[in-house]
Amino acid sequence: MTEEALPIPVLEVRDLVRHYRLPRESLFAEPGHVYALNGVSFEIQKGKSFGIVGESGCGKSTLARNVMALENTDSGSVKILGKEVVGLNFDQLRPHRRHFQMVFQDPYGSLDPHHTVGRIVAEPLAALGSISKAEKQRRVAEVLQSVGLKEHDVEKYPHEFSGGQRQRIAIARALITHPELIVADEPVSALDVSVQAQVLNLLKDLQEEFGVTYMFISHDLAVVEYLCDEVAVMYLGEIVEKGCTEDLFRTPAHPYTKILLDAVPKPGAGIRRDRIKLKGNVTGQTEQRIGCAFQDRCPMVEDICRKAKPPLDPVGDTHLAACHFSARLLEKA
Amino acid sequence: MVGGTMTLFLLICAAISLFWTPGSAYEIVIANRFLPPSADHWLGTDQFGRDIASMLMTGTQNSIVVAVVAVSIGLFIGVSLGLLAAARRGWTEEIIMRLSDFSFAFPAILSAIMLTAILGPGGVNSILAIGLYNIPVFARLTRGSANAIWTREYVMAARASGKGRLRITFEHILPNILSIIIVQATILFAIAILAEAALSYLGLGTQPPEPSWGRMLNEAQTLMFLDPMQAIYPGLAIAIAVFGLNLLGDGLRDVLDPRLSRKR
Amino acid sequence: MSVFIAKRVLTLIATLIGASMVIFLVMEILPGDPALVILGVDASESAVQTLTKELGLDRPPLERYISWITGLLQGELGNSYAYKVPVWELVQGALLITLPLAIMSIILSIVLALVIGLYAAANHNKAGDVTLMGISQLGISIPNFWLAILLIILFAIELRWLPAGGFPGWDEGILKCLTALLLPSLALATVVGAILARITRSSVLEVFREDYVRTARAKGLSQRATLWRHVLRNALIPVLTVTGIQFAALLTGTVVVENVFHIPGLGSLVLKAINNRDTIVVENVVLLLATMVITVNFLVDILYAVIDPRLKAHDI
Amino acid sequence: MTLLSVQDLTVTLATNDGPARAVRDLSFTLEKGETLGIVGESGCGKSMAALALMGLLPSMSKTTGRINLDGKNLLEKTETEMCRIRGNRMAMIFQEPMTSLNPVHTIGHQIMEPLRLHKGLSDDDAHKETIRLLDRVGIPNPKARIDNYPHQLSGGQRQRVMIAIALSCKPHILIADEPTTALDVTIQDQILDLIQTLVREDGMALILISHDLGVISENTEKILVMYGGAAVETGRTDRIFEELVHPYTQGLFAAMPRLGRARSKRLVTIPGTVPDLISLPAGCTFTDRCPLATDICRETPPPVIEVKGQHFVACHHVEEARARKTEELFS
Repeated sequence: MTEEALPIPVLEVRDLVRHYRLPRESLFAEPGHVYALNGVSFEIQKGKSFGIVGESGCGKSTLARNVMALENTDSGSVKILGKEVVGLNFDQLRPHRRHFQMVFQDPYGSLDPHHTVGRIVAEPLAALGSISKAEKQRRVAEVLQSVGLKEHDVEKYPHEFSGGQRQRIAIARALITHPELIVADEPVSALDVSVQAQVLNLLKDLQEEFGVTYMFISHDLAVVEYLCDEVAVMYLGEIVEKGCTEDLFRTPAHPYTKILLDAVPKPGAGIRRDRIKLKGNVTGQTEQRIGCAFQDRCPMVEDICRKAKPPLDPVGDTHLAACHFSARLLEKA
Repeated sequence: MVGGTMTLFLLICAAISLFWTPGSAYEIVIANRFLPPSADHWLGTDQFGRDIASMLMTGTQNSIVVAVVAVSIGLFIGVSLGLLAAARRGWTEEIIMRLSDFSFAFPAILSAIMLTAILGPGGVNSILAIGLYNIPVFARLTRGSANAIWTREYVMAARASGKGRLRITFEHILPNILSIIIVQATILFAIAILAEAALSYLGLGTQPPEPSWGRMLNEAQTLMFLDPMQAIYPGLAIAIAVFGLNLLGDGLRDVLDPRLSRKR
Repeated sequence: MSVFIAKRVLTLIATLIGASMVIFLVMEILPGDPALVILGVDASESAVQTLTKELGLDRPPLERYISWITGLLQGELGNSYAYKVPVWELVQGALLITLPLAIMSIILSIVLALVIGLYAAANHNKAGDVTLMGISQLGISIPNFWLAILLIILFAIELRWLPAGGFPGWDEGILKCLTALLLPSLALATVVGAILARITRSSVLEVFREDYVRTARAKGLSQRATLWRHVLRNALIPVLTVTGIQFAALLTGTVVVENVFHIPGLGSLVLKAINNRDTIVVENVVLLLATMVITVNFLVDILYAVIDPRLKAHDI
Repeated sequence: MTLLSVQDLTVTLATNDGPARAVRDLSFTLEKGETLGIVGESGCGKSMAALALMGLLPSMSKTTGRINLDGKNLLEKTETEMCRIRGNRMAMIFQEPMTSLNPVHTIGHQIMEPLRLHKGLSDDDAHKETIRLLDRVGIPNPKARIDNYPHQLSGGQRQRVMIAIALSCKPHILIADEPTTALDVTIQDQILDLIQTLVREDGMALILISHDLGVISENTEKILVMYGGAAVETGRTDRIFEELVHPYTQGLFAAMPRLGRARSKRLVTIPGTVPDLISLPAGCTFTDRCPLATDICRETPPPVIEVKGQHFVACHHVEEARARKTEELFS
């Protein structure tokens, strides 16, 4: 078996940890921490879409920023195309940045209002070093066309576009270096349904055309199901379930996933049915607990959950879940 | 609009006075003291027979020079410090902000008093004092607005593109806070004119025989019972200048406000 | 909360120490030998040296700084070089005039600001609002010492209602003194009040756009009740900030305006001291003024915590 | 008598670029205890319509038509009379729980306010009632929580407090404008459940406004679909989801990613963007994006046609829209 035979994953994340220090609340208390990421591991193969779902405060945006090397990581490793990015400084990273780009949530806040579309879209080319003006123009025109914008839009300013068009500009910016990986943090959640569909379809088309890999972060399960090949569910800075989309959505092996799926309102389903209700709010981002992260809100909680932390173990071919009772859940399904 | 016109008028007055004034602002002709307004002396003469209109016009130069230099000192040093604080964060920011906090305890006139106590009264010292006072004002404003821009997603996007802090500061931060700084500069320009007038009035600023609005008021005050009108003109000149600049600042704010321009 | 107060107190102390050091250093670079000033230019070399020793000016700077500060804490400010009387006596008399003047002015400007600002905000874009804002724009533009002169011309020279200047001294009765301080404080309060009125108005209008104001209206509160119960307290926060900043301006304003009215306050004292090269008086008065500014800003910070319960250590 | 009857409600906002017709000729009725959902995308006028009902529109707007509450037109009432109705007969919950509570007052103070105002309760009684209300909306340990400030509560808890404020005077109508849009899906579930329970217990009528067809579908008996300031389709919820008729409703439904739907199937997209309210076409507002549009759509406002028992559609081409439904109108 030779090295080349094994495909290198586009993104490989191992045991990523990120804790933020809180300011002191009182003179006499130790400063607290926000435990945003507590050892997250996954990998994404070329040309696939990997979805990360979870509620606010589960650490999904922190994960995106750490993968993009936009803030310091406490420990763990992030390999992009096999190259470790944790620990590199900004200058060392710069040439490598062409391989991974990002699309942000807010189509209004992510484009500098004082720059023209041409300048915004060409921005990541800075990582490539010097290229000729003609080459720059050619690539901008090309990428604008592929996201469905017109060539003469380069002279316009962001405020002349609608939210959906702005998100196309943001996608064009991410595409211009022909990256292998695009990290998209809630790219459609600020858009109206009719426009959201346009952008989702565009993302799908671009993947087919360029073979780009997505790490797609969303709180909307239906959107993730539509776009992604594989999904990881996050809760309090940990992945609690991971698997290919069909498995995970049809036969969830973690109670949290099941509750999330149940909580999504479905059009045309009639007046609401009875279902398992989640108790309490997302709490405890600032405390580290013994045992399962989900114990406070879990309807199935038992003594063992408070003592032992369930590992993220396989429950199927490619399906992993971190629950002591996964087998029980799968049986019921 | 009105503010712009008034400011322009002021500049023109200053420019003309470089070459020509209706009478002489310097020549002392005792025979001509306290002349009422006439064709020769538009606003009359003072107790030394100097032409008041000419003194006012020449005084414009003085006010503008002091204000321009003082604001520029504050602008360049303050904005650079503010940008630096926002870009570096951490202890750099802490030091710069503590220093600026601290210098707030010494407003322009207080520092001018100290400076003149050391170096003696004079125009240069008042410029220095006002300029020093402007530095923390600009530093704070710049740092606050720059910090807000640094949290924007487009800055995050620029960082994801591999741009360094210096480049982001000049390509993204500065253009986006420029309008706020311009507006503030206009207002501080007005404040500088006021401060210069106050210092000259106290005898700490521009020294005779150079005409200055503040000192004209000082001299007029002793003659309040004799010729109250003399106390009116220079004050009016200051008020018009400051009023015009304030209006200009408000107007610029409306034109440059990103919230408004975004809607268009 | 404890962290907040502790941090603020520490900042207060640090700022005060810093301010005193700056003043000391500046005075240290000052050319001119105090001993020479006291004795006059024709004093003999030995007399100057003796006096220098007597004044303790031959000691190293650090030692003199420390003795100045310890003296300050005990109310010992040394003797004026020019008048040969304890500085404290000079400062005390002046302070008893400047402080009431400053307090009167700030109260007057806050009252002025709230009345005008709230009225203008309540009648947003109506004739009253536009007129008041025009007037306040003018008020900001008028130099306070010119206004002082105009007030003298109007009330003292033309109408002869109020004295043109001077200060009778507190022994002459409080009423007389307050009358003497009325015009100066009016001159000071007009400018500061105009600035604060504009801030009040814009801040109230801003808060009126907040979601929780809509909630209050949805509860059935009238426009007026909403203004008093929900808008005012939130709108006061920026007004407070500007009041803190404006206090410094107001205090320096008193230095100037005192000279217009020939009131023997700190402003007149410091100017005379500069002319006399009486550095020991200058440094103490400047420190006193700086301390007042710093203290007021400290109080403003503490007031924030009272008004805004969200304030926690990490908000600073 | 009908509790609330709205006829030809039109709201015109004065903007810098000219008058914007945010709501156009909106009519609907609401009986006691009934739940009505208003669904549409941003800028369709749903929030403006709700604010018009409460009489809380910004001052530079003009409202015409009739809003009859118990047969009395609210548009003819004075501001003082409206103050007595708001928070008392009609209450409202807003989208942003983070900013809808006053940060400088305790939550107890804010809940007590309408109780004192409308019910004239004494401080003591209001305090007791507030604790009861907090308990009812599911805030744990209400006796301690009553003195909390909004920033000490999570988003879901703040929305519960908002509900307590709205319910304090037992209103006849509760208007909830996107009450869960800012919340996580599990919290949304809890809050919607709470609203349902309370509305049922008190026999209140509910107007639920949302952009989410799922939320509307699960929580209402009647639906009003809005587009470009006008109602395009109204009727009983089950009827409408049985047969979506208006091209816009069809498109909206098909554009929405739904759980469990075949992944290989592409989402249907509605071309173009929502119309500019300042320069609306004279006829149907959906003309520019509609695959069925003809000249008549641009010129003439569409007639309101009853498709089947109380299911109304405003469209010139109802039959065609129904016929082409099976063959995917937008593909």
